[in-house]
Amino acid sequence: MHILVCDGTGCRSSQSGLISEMFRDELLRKGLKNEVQVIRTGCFGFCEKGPIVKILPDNTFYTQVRPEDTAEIIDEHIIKGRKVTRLLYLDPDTQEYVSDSKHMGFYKKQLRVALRNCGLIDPENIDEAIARDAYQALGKVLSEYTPEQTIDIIKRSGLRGRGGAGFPTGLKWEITGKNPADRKYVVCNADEGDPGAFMDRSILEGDPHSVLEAMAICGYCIGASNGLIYVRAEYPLAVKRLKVAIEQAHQYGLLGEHIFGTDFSFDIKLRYGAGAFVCGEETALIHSMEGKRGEPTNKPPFPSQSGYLGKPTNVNNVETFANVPVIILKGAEWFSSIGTEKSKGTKVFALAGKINNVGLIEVPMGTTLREIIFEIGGGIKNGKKFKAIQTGGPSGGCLTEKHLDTPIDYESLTAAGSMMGSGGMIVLDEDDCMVSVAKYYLGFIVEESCGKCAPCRIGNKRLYEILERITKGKAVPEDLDKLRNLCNVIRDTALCGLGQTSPNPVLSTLNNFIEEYEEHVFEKKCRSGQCHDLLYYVIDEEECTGCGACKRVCPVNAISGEKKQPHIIDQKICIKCGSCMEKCQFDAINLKNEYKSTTVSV
Amino acid sequence: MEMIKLTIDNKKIEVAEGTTILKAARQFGIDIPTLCHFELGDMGIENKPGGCRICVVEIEGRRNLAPSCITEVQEGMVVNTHNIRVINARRTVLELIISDHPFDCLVCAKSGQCELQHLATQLGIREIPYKGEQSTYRKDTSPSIIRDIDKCILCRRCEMMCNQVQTVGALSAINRGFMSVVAPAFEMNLEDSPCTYCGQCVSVCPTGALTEVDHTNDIIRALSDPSKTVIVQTAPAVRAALGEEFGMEPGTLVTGKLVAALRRLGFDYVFDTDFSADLTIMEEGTEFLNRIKRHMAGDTSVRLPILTSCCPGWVNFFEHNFPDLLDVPSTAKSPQQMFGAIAKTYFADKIGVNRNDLVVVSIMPCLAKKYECQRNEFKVNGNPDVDYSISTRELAAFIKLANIDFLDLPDEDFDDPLGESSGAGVIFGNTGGVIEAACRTAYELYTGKKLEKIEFEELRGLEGIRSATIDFDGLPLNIGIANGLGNARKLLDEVRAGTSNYHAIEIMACPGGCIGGGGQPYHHGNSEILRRRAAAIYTEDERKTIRKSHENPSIIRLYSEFLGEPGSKKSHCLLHTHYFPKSNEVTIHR
Amino acid sequence: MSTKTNTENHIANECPYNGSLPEVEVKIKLTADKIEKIDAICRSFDNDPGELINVLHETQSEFGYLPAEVQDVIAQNLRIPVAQVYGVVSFYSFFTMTPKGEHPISICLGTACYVRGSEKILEEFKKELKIEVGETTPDGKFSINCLRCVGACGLAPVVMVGERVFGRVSPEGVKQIIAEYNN
Amino acid sequence: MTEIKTLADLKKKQEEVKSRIDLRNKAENPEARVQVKVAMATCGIAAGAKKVMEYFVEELEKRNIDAIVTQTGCMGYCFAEPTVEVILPGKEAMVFGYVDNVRADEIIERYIKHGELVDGIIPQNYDTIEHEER
Repeated sequence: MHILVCDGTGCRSSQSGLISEMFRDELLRKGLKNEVQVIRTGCFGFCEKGPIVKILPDNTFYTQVRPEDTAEIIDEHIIKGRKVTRLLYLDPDTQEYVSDSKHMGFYKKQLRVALRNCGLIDPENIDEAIARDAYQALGKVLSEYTPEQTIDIIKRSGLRGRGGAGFPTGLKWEITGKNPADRKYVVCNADEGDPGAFMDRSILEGDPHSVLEAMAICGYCIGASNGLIYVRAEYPLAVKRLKVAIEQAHQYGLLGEHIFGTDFSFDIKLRYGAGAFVCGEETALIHSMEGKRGEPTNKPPFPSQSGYLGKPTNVNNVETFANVPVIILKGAEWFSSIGTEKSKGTKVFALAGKINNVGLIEVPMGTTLREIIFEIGGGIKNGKKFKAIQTGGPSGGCLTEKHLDTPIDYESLTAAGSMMGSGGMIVLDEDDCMVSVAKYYLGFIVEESCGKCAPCRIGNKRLYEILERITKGKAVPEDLDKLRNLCNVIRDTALCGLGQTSPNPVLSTLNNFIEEYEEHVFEKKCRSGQCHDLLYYVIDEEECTGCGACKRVCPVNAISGEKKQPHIIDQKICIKCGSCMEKCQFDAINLKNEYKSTTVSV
Repeated sequence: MEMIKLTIDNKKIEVAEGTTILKAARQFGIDIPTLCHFELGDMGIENKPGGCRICVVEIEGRRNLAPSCITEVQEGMVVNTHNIRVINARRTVLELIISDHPFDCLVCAKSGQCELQHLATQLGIREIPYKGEQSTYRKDTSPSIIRDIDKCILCRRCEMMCNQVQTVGALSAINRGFMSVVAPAFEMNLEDSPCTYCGQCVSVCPTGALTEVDHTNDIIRALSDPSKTVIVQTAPAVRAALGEEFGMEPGTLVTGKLVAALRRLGFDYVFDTDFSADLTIMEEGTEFLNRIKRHMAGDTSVRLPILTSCCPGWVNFFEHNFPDLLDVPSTAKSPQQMFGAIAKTYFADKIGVNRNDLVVVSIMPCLAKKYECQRNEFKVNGNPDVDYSISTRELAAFIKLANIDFLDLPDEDFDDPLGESSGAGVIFGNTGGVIEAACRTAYELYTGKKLEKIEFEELRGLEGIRSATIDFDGLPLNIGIANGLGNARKLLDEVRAGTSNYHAIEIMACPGGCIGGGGQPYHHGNSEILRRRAAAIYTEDERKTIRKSHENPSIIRLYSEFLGEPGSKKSHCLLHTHYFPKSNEVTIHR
Repeated sequence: MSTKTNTENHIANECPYNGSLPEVEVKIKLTADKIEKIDAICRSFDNDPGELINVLHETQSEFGYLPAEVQDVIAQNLRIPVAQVYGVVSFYSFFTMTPKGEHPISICLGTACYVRGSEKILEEFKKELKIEVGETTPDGKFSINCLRCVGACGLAPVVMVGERVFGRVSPEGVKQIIAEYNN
Repeated sequence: MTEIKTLADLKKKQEEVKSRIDLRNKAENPEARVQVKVAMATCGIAAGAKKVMEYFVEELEKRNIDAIVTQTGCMGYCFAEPTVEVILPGKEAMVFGYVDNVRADEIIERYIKHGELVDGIIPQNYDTIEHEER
């Protein structure tokens, strides 16, 4: 028998270390040392209910175990074989105790559709992919369905673009299919540029064939025999695995001429990005593939009308494609049974930031942020307080406590002031300054703006400058109005989708954390202490001995005080050189994010 | 064509399918301001990157504002061009653009002609609420063009002109985001780039980012130096455009006033480049006939077609791009340089002035002429044949500076002996004019017959590439004409490939020829202005009594007194030149 | 002052171009084998201007960077203006015109790394090496640049030196990393 | 490799290769070998997965354990990279996190050889879609 004790950060901070020691002691005492092993495991992810203890082989999952419960578990469960019911998980819906974790809501929260083969097969071996049904959907489509029927399946499934905007995939295929041309293209957008997002890369690295197969299916539907994958050059491993996969698919005749003995031929070539976030925008991506500067152009015309080399082009992102083969094999109804009314299926997120279980997750649409953060993600790191979750990367926004029960789908995230984006999720805790976070994203946008349109090129620069003034304590009240007006105008007038959404990080923090902005502007205070310029050297009256060492070393004579009396620093004069703190032998001088007014009434 | 019904600013209108909102609005008298948008529609030149976002309008039911210059109308569309949301957005965008623009309007070469300035006035910008860092770059001065790209607003018109229209490829958008700007490769000097100085970038630049090098001050200095004799020549296209700068209707001929103004500015002699245009025809025409005759006699070493060489932008272009074809163009100098060479020899000797004390000024519709007159091969012991070349625009500013009431000036005549010209010299200003002038002379010299109809209508027009076959009394000659360097490239590629069946090709670097030159008054995208200038040139030709170069008495006298005959040794020394490969391509031996 | 007439002077001076033509400036300072390498890369993409970015990728991996001369040769092969090549090179952050250090240091500034303090790590590197982002130390040993997300968010903040990844880097650890490569 | 010309060909091929995956998933066969899968996506490699994989290959051979070591994509546990999944014949898959050579040695000696669990297990927290027939 095994006793697994969670040794994750969350559980450890609620004494899981002591719990495993007590188990060992108790087992020793009961003479069961050789029969029962105590194992410390990694985080179970269910930190909400920690500390977690799991008994194998019967898979009993105990929650919120306290050190004093260890004896009871051994006596009752290990020796007598009776489960300690009060420590089992109580299903909030059914009000029944659940002992096997597999039947618990939490573990059902993830469902891997797009990631179905990631971590399961050797991505460089096509046989393993075939063993997991790769290319069956393509075979089925080519031998049983017309393009129209296939498009109909995709349409009925409710699949929408996973790159962020959520355009219905089937409809896109249909439109591109209907535009007549001698040549058409299928493009896979694998230019995942969001800082802190790596969903697409994981699919390409873990299951490249799912994408290749889906592109061929798309090609069959729209009447294209050429596919292009635009992949970031910063993803060397994904590039390598794609090359291997394309090569192997060719050897099996699953790509190339007359696939499955039909008239359908399809080939896929790779094109590399070169470090430009804007190339995630489809018109910019197309220009980049043509060897040009990756600048977007106005839509219409849409790529479905005039895309790569002026030909109708269907652009979908990696995750969207990865869903397609499963939909064909399992049916539109199966897919549309997952998710919410308007957003079907699952979505992959890269969960990162101040969270215990950083990683790649895939959940059905409609899962709430709370479930993701506290159940799957295992809660906030180091037991800190949750402050916000940033979704959608630089185009998205920061959502707060009040949005935690929002079911995730395209519409509700947009309504809440953020967006689905490609799937980055960054969790922020109480130590994060929301103005600085907005500034971080604006810094990214300023660096990545292509420069073609004035609102994005200059407007975001000005936004950044205002945010910088705010974090440096140099802002004036009008700056807040300017921020808001600029955000609205940029959103209204920028040329491409990226420009139009670029003010979102500012707008969403302005809406949800206006008090932090106001503190910075009016009180020159950063509550999380992140803004260096808003930290102050303050003398602790209790600790100060009045030795005068600080006064002597201060280069601007900002320190005053009588001998043997607590000294005081005039913040209006202080240049924050730090010499006084270095000099003080009594640790009486500290950096603080606020200070008491130095005005003394005489 | 299908008609689309829509509503703009509560007006119900109907326009053809495919019309942009901007055009539809303008058709019905609604003015939507624009900035980056630029169109010479019928000449196939258009620039609508949709980048400045000034022309945004609200389309009901759409989330964002839409750029009216590229958004096509749709059935039932309801458009608001000036509601509060639009006005606020438009003003904010303009404030942003201005926040990254130097505030030196008082000393800017473009002041008063600046589209950004006009727009700021129009939208009532009174302060810049969004002050911040400005993007700054190195200022670059070439012989013809100054690039002060701190003033660049990234409308990309110059890039479009330089690449799509002229295929010169000297300029490209570079960098990214806030630091993006239009510049030559590696931000090198324009002088080191394949720039031809055609000046088309300058002629479309909405701000002072691209301007000509101004030589007015040098000329004022020369005029005020009593030891100098200062003479001036004016190119044909100047007289058809200068009036625009004084509020006259485009296409007004101001030859007489132009002469009078130059005289009042203090020039000692006012001459005409048309005179040396006639001279060019004599030399180039002779060379052409020679090549034809040798060709017909079976001489395979002779290169055909012959290419005209009077356009310095074009000369720079083929030196850069077709260094392998340097023996194809005529060796005749341009009229400006022929004038300079004759002025500083024949004329200087005539009036007994040392060439070093003779200052030759040219008034040109062109910026490449500034570079041309500085070329080493056009200097004798360091003294240039033409000292200064100023543009039509600079002359207008000069006249205003001198407080000359241009409109009130009497018509005056050019001085002798370098002021007399034929109608053939005048039409040099239009695309097709040089070759028409050449045909008038070559025909008569070749056939010995008198032309029945002087006008070769088949050689006229504004299309980029034209061709015609002229019957030289039983000898059909294939003539090609290109205006705009992109069109020239097409014909030159054929020559290079050996598939060209032309005997002679006229090439002008600027769209429309010299009337559309880089130094002409700004047309701000109105191609009607070009058409009127062209018509004015042909009118001037018609008014002339002498319309063939070889009949110009001053030309006849020049040959009899001085040069001998066309193509003589003296003519060659003074009036012909060589070309130099300026390949921007790799010249390493492989 | 000569007593000759202007005309005689002009003719005596002859036309300077009647002599030998001036040498055309050789702009390219690359050795023949390097040019051959670039030619081969361009050829492998059929000298297709649409393949410019792929050509630049291959060339950069060959030379480590894309100096002006190299871009000139590429422009010639693909028959496009070099300004256009430069326009593309200067647009994409992956392309560089300065050689990287022997040990190129890349600090991830992806969001996950950012919220876990990668800015401080960057500052520390800049302070220690006394260079700015995009620069190389005078001895050519180190260069600093930033990148966005290597996908090792679980190890944030992340620093890459060459191909090697250092995870969970602290400001104090910076000196150690540099020291490791400084011997 | 033979070309796959029809859907039937593909299904035949799948039957041939299926066992490899089945072994990995169910491992019903007591004769089946030990499977070690190392997550080799960028995050894993960044954390040293390559070395760990090499270590497993070499050590398992040295210690005469009949095992298959394969690479696989990201399992999603980026916080615990390098991660290794070990499937003993007839047992459920076990994922170990933070695997270095020391831990790998422990996994081989204690878990693979003797079936004893060792510290560092990561509970698998997702479901993968499976086809009805399986």
